[in-house]
Amino acid sequence: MSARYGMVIDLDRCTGCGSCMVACAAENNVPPATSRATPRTGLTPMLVRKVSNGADGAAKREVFIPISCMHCGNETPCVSVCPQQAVEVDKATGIVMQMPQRCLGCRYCMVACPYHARYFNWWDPAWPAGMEKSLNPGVAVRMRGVVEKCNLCHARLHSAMEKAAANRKKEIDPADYIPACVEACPTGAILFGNLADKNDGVFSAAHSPDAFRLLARLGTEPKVYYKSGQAWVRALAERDSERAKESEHV
Amino acid sequence: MFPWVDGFHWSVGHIVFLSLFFAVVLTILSTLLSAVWRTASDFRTHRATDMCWQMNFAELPETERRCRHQLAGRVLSRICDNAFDCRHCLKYAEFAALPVKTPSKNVGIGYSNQLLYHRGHTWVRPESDGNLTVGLDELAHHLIGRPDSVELPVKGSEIESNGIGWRMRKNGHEIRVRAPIDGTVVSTGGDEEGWYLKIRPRLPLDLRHLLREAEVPGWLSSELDRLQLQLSASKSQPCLADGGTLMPELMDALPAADWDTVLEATFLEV
Amino acid sequence: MSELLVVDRRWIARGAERSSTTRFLLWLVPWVALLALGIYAAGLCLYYGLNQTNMDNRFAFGMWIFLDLAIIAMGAGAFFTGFLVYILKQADLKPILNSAVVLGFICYSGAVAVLMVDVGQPLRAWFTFWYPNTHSMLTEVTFCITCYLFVLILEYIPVLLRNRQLRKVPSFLVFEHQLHHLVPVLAALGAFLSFFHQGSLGGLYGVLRGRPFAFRQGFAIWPSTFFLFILSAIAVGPSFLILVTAAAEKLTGQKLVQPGVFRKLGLISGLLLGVYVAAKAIDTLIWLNITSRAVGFAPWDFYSYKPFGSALLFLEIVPLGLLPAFLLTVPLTAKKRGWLLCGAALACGGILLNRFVLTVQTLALPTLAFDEFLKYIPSWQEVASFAGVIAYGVIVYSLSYRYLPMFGRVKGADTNVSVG
Amino acid sequence: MKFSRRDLLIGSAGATAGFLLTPVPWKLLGDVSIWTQNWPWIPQPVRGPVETTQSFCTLCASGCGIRARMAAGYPVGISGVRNHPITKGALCPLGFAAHQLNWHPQRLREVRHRGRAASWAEARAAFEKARKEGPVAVVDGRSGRAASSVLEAFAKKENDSYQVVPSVESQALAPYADWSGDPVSAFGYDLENVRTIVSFGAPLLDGWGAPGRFTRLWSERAVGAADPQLRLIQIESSLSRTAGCAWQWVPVREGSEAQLAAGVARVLLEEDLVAAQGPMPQLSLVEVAAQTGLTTEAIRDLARKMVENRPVMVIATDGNPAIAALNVLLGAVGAPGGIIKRGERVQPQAPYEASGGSPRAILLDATVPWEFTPKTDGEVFRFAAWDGGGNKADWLLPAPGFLEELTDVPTAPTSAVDTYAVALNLVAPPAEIKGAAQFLLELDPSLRVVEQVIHRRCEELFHARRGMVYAEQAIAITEFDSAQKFEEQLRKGAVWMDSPPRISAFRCELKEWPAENNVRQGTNWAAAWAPPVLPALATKLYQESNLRELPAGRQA
Repeated sequence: MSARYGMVIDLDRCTGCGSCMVACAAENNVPPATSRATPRTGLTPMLVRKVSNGADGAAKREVFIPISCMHCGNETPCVSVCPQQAVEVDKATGIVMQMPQRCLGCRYCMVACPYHARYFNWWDPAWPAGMEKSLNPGVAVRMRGVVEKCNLCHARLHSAMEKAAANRKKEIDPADYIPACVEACPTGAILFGNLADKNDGVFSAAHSPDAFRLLARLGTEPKVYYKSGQAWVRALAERDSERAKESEHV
Repeated sequence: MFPWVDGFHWSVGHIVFLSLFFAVVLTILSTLLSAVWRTASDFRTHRATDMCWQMNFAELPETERRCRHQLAGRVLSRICDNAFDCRHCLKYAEFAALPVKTPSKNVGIGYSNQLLYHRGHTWVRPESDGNLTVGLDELAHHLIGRPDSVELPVKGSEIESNGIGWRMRKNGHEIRVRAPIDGTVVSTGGDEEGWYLKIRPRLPLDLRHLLREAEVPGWLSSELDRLQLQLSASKSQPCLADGGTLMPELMDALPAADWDTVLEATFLEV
Repeated sequence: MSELLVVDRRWIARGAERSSTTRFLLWLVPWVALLALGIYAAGLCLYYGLNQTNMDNRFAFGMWIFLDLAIIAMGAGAFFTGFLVYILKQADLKPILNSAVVLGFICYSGAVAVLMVDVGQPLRAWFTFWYPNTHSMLTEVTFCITCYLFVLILEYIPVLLRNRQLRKVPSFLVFEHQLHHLVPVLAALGAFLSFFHQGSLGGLYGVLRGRPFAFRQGFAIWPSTFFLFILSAIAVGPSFLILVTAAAEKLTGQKLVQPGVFRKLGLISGLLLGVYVAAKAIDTLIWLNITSRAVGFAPWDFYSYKPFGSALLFLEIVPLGLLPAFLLTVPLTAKKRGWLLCGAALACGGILLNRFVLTVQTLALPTLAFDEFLKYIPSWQEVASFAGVIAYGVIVYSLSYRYLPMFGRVKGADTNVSVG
Repeated sequence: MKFSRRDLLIGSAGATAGFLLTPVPWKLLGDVSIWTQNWPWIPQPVRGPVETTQSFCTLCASGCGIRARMAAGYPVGISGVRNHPITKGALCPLGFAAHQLNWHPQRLREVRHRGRAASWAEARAAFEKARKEGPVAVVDGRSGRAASSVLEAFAKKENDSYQVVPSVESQALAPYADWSGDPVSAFGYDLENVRTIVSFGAPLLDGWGAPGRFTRLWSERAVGAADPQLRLIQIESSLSRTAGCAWQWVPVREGSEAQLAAGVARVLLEEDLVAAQGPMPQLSLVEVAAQTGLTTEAIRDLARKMVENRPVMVIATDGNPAIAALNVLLGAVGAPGGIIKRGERVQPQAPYEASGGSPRAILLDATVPWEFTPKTDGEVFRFAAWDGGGNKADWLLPAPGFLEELTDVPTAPTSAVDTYAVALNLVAPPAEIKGAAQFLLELDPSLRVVEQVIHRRCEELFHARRGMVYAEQAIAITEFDSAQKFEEQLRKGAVWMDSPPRISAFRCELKEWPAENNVRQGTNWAAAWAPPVLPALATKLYQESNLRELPAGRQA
């Protein structure tokens, strides 16, 4: 099996409800915030960011951009920087894996990530008394002082592979492996699949003219694509694309 | 880290990196171990005492390293570069032939022309049986007076010149007296006896390095000058009683003086 | 108390002029208090976790990393002076070697101590050795700094064993002697290790493909910052040595080294600084016009946020780069102690600014088109922990100065006993 | 033999070297690493087999289908059910973490009387005493449930009041009930057949109705085309989530929605864009323009766009008659793609007013929104699973939490068709927990228990032989052999859905244009969230990100 799992997120379909964020946290046993946590110290492996076009009044537009780990496929910035191989790219799936039990908590990978998709456990994970009974048995809780991020619900992939193995199949059934955020999206804005498979829905979606990737020019080949019919949203892909266009007009 | 540890890769970069690391670690370790090893072997081959003396000598202030020939007035100014061991001095014969210029004067402390003096304020007296008697000189005796305790080497033990001859304690200060000659201890005396050690010298006997005759008053007077300076620098009490005679039992008389420094300078410690 | 006075005097080299015990203790009191505060703050960070700091997911590296980088650059004087003395045989710098070693030891041990607080799981620090990722600049840094710290300890031991009381133990003295013989090996090793870790500290940010402000092209596996950091560290190391020694001279009221040593260090520092500034300017031009342009970032993406404007770049290159290089090399100014010290201070300031820009500005600047410019102000725990390290440095330096032969032959300057 | 310093040094160096050669330090090193990975104070999930059960979320009236992953008797994960005919696998963000709610620190686990711990016996005695003094009122937050029938039966038996707090969505349907004489509960929005929706501030994409219903429709029909199949025109003063996603956003001045409705009605009538002839609003177009902050041309344009792509329906955020009147004008009442009347296979209970004066005690069911405060002189008995704090209720009675109670799930307020489902008590509640129906059954054992009511209803549905059952596949009800089998299927998480209703035209008479009252601003996602607390993981949305604000009066 040699897959390249990735997502195509249709931003026109995202209403910013936040279901993906909560479903992700519940699936992956991400602890709720302590009282002092802020948006900058929170744990949101899937984070929906609200972006405005900067206009006022009737011309104002907003878009919600769900951001998780982009699972960069080339020169993955976080992999090469980790001093102790706590991050690696799974060759079979293309998933960038974070191993919290190996992590030293140096946060170099967070500095390296241009998408800010990595999160540090600033606090001991804590739930109200008894709530640990509601934790997902498939995922271990991370301790304070380590970095975590989206690993494309690896526990789900694992159980899908176990199921396939039990049925003596080499390949997993795609229906058995759907990350929590994809499953949770009420508008079906997140398309998930194998980007290496030309017959997979994500392949054609990723190659549609409206598709783009964030900071693709960095050359890290992120495997999360975005899609929008609105030009101003597509322009959010790169920092200077709007300016570049302005200068073209001049 | 090692091939059997998770995360080891047989890639060029990994191997080169780890090889360099292990090379560095080995270099550090072998540097440390070789220093330890050399130290141990220095002790084994009895070089250690001499090395210590050489190093301490190098740290002595220039005024304390003056050549015996300067003290005797044979030369104007010369700093010893043989750690006071004239047996190794190539110029000894040349300078010793020069005439003494310093007039013999009363230095204010007794000394004997029959005794040979070591710069660590011990004297050596050759005995008729071929042994050598070692004692403290008058200046040291004046300083210390009666020691609180004396720790002498056991009979039969070897002592080396410039090594530790014996130890004394006085008013809480430990005094390590440098041995003036190499040899075997045949009997031990003490303060009451007026001598401390009787030594069977290592042969061939060579006492060339010890001060004698005209060198002694020059040396003693410079030592007295140093003493006066050191003692008067710290405390304003007089230490030389009327007209340059040293007071007896100085350590008891001037308990507040910086005796550590005085004793170190007197007994050639650093 | 009188007992203490006696003990204190007993440990000071004979003939060395040192301040009275009381004065020395009074001098130590504020630093010990600061050190205690630092240990308390660091203890908070270790016990409660890094939530005690004001770092966050976006500002994952904060003041600690900036100052670590800075003091390690300042500590470069240790390896560089050793290199000059033992490998390039510049014997006239020997009198300052011990103090360079002590300074290097302080800088490196302090930096390692801060790093241990800075990581989330200090107990796993050895994982880096056990599962090393040899592609990571941080691995290189960790390996080299740890090894170099051991080298510094070995270089520090002979200085330590030459203390008035310790040298009375014959085995210590002989060991010191033997170790001292091997110091050239250590100096060569130190130069090798320092070369790589000063460089990889630069590489730390230079390899960050995801941070166009820091990312640089380079040679082989090393980005240009790798080489710039080596150059800047050896340029600033001697300057820092000058500053610290001058400060020690001022505080003790003693002449510790010959003016020639300062001149020579200043000249080396100034020349290297000149080369560094030239290289830095070329690197900046290549980076702004080619490297960052290629990935869609224009200069105004980096320099249009207050207070990190282009003035900072100018400040780093001209007043804190070219100017000290001139002050330290041109005989007219280098001869005058005041100008020399001024040049050294400016040089240190320039490198501080460089490390600040690379660590803090990199993280403050947005990468995604919809990122905002970030602010970060360290918490008191961060500041106190670091102040503790400074206090630790001052205390170790003061104790070393008082009890160890830091500046060549202390006895040589001793003129207490006049020639009779 | 004397120990010299040298011996000590050599000895300690040797000991260190020797120690390093033993396995002890390396074993310790390994143990430390394992220890740091499993610190005892870090909670870890209980490992064990996981079973998946299907049920329904009962935290709001939408009754979304959920798949609960259960381990050791507790839900450990919630996801949507794709086969649910209405919600189609969608849940609101809070639903995904609803299984944490039972462990919320504010969970009520004991009877509380004015802030002090009390017992059920005391509560019962107090309620009975009040009931002897005069009539009591039973307030239901969601009528139509089996438990509601218990509440209603209890109230009717001794001439007590039975009141219903309508949901936000049903309040918007109240004018049609006034005008037609049919009960509010009978109305629904035929979203599935509409082609233009004009929303006057209703947060259609942000918690309005069942999360899966409109968002799915919008996603399938409205997104990605310049001229979509379904046009959403959002009239709202600020750029809300819905406005941002709308085909067209009309930014009006805050509170002037009703005036805009009048303006639009004037244009529709003046330009003969609709079949209706009147009544004509009083406001002139210029006045409307002045009040709404729009140009007259923009209002004309809006009116024209509304009828461009029919059928069109107007959805208000509250029961403002001026906005509801637009639907009458547009012919969107009792027509496909408009406000329609459902079949009402399961009759919701109608409010019933006691005649004996003001109630001596008020019993609030746990479904009553936390914000609802009755005006009364008597004691208030509030059933609640969570204590939101700051409540005026005299008695707080611990009610079953999430998935702790057997209940049926009747048709959601906005639904166009009738549905029926049964949510099982999958989780064992804490010892002291009791539902309102159970409480009343203890007072009056002659009432029919909830389980019997559900059983009776299943039989009725089975015998009506209408609609489909949506389990793994959709099965026509006619394919079931018996009512028992049908009920079993429902208890496994299937949902019954009525056949699409024949659109029965009902008449709404408008004699004159209603007064333009101020419109309440669009409620947000959490307004429909009846519990007073939020799941712990909601912090992701309002504290650990800038995505949302913490809703007023709620705590996580």
